[in-house]
Amino acid sequence: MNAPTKSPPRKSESSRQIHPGSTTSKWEWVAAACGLLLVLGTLGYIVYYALTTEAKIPDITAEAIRTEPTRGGHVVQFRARNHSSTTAAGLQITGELRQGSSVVERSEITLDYLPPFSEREGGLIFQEDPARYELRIAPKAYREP
Amino acid sequence: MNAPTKSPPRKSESSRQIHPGSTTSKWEWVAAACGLLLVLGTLGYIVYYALTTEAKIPDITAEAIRTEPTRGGHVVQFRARNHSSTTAAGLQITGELRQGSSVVERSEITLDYLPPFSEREGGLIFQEDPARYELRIAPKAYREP
Amino acid sequence: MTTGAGSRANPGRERQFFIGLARAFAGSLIFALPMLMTMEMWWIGFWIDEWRLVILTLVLIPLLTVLSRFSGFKQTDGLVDGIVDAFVAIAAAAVMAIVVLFIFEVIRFGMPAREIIGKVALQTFPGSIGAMLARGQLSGEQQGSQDEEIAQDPSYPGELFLMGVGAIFIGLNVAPTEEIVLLSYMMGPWQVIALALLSLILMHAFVYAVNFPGQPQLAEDPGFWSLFMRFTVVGYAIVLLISAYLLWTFGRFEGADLEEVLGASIVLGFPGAIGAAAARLIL
Amino acid sequence: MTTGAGSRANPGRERQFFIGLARAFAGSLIFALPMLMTMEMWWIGFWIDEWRLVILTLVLIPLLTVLSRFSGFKQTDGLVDGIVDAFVAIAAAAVMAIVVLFIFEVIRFGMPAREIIGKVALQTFPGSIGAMLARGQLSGEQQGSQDEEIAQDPSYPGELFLMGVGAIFIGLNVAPTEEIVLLSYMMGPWQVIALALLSLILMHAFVYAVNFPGQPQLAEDPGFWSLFMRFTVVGYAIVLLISAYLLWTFGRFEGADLEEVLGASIVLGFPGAIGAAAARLIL
Repeated sequence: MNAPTKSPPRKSESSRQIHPGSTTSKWEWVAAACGLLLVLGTLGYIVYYALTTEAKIPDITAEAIRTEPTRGGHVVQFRARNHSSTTAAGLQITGELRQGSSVVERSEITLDYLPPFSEREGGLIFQEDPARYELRIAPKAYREP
Repeated sequence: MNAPTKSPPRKSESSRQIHPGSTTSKWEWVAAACGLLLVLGTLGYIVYYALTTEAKIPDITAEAIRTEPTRGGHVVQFRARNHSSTTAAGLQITGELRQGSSVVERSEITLDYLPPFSEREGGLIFQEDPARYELRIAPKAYREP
Repeated sequence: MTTGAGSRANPGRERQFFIGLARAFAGSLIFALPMLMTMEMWWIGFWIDEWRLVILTLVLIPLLTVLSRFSGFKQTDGLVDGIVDAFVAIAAAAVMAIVVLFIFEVIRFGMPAREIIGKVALQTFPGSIGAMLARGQLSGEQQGSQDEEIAQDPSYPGELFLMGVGAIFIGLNVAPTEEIVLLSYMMGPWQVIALALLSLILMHAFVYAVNFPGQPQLAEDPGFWSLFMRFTVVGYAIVLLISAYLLWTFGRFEGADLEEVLGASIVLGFPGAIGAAAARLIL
Repeated sequence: MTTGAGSRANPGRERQFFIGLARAFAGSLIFALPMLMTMEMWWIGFWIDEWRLVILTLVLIPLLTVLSRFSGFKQTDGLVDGIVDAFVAIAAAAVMAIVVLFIFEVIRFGMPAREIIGKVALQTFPGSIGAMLARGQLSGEQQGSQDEEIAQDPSYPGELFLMGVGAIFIGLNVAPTEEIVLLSYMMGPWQVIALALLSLILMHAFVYAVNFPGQPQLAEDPGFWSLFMRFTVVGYAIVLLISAYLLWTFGRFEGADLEEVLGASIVLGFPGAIGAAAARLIL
């Protein structure tokens, strides 16, 4: 790319200057096209998202995915999922082992953030065997980020 | 301080050097005036604020703004407001569903900061329908930042 | 004792090397210090996915080797020289990270090896880039700047590479912090788009500034669109890809949907774009 | 359009000023970006004690005025020029902080004025230092570095002032973060002493490096003790005082005893010492 068309005065002015026209190789334009596609795609999706989803009240569910006995107690792994386009920060998830209307054991955890349409996992640990009781896992509270 | 000892070669070397004294342009004075106004405004307001408001015990209220049923339970959105000039950090907000003197369901959330005269929003999630009970939302505790 | 710079005497060369090594330590300390004092970096050190740490370390070696061409201790000619330079930088950065983290009691005797290695390996990445840059920057003071610029004037891929290094460097500083995800949650989609546009405008302003250093008259410029497409847009695309890679490495995308991935990448891309654009000015 | 440099035509001067203003914006953005993305800086903005914020703002003006002598847009001769430069830098930094914080939704319509003003005023401090430095640094590329060095070669109080600016600058970056107090609690007293000694050693290494830039031969050096006492020890004392002042400003000393004050100052003094020493290299 040692442009022969480069005019002498400019050469001395700035060694950094990029030579116009003939010196731009094909590959530079290919790179430019890829970059343009990526940037436009990103912006386009965000615009599409902004137009199609409306911020509402967070709609959060939590469900147990498996239970395993360990030395420290019975670990119940759960997955919390946000079905809305609003972020819940400081999300409290509570698990209860119930027998009829009385609560045998309770456990609680805070998830820092549950972003829109995302899921996060965690675990609740009970000393009692969850298999012998009714297990309820539910989101309890959140704040705006 | 237009140093007479300045050697001639240096003068020609750098086109950047601006002649002292008269050279501060009109626009520079305009920009500087903006800066001065900003500084004076800031200082003035902050001093006025410091003199007229006295730091007292935080005076915080919390109120429900709307309730909506979701898959994970009934979400009660609330707004906490600080009516004092003291920041509350780690502010605990509790919501209770009551029937007479007995608490049917409780939910709690911590707000990181509630700055002076500001408001923050959050949500409490109940499995029971809040419409069927008496809903009480109240600040419970805070610490100094 | 007054052996000239051109002399090939052994003591002179060794002294040069030790001065270079001291500069490497200083550079890795200056550049890695903000990260050494970031709690998230300590924590990520032990919970980072092992394979992602391996990939990060493997990425580091070619990165440093190429970087040594632009700002290494000497005008690196061969590939071997570049690789040697890269490993010297890694060694300096690792020693520095171990010493500082040990004094900070972030690593201690009796900790599991996995935890110590994870913490040190993570800090070695920015530290070794800093070591490599410092050896070039600090040693460059002697030579006339005009002379040096001609010697190092990078080609188009070279320019893009330098922009990438700038983005990686600044990105590493902020990618592990909670603020990136917090900001992407706080900001609505329109703010995210505004931030992307601001990043593009600022990048272009820097690109423009580099191409016309200090010249008010703009005769014979290569054209707005040519500069904008070839440098600003491509550079910003690289910045976004690097941001997404860093966030993925630090496990910020677990269970995330596309909007979250793009939003966090744009937020991290803001400092990344400034870093990329500034890298062309500084390097 | 090809008015010579020596010409006193108005358009040239104004164009020069606008280029300088653009540089000031760029500099304030680059230097303040880490702080714009630090949550503690947002929070401190609303709970900082009003009088400490007033003191911080009052300290900024003389600081910038003196700094403009070393690295302002032009070789500032008069006091008035310096003050004008200082307020231009403040205006640029404030505008930049408002734009970025607004896009980040850290400031919003409807927030109490106290909260907005506190957040912006806090960010203006590092931003305006960055604006002032950038106008010097970025514009300095044209001139031969040798020439510039002669023009700006600072006196002994000037050197100490530059070290102080470096310490303030780096200190502002890390002082508001939780890591400083966390580290001072994590570290035992012996580690704190080791950190203070390491800071002194590193500072001295930098001081030494500045006095002999790239020169292997050490003939006619001013003597170890002279350098050590006049620059390293005095410099470190300044760093510790600045660290304590910043921590006090950010309310880190409420209800603290002397050991905690000293420990946190030494921890913050570590990056501060690196910043002070590096400032002499860079500025």
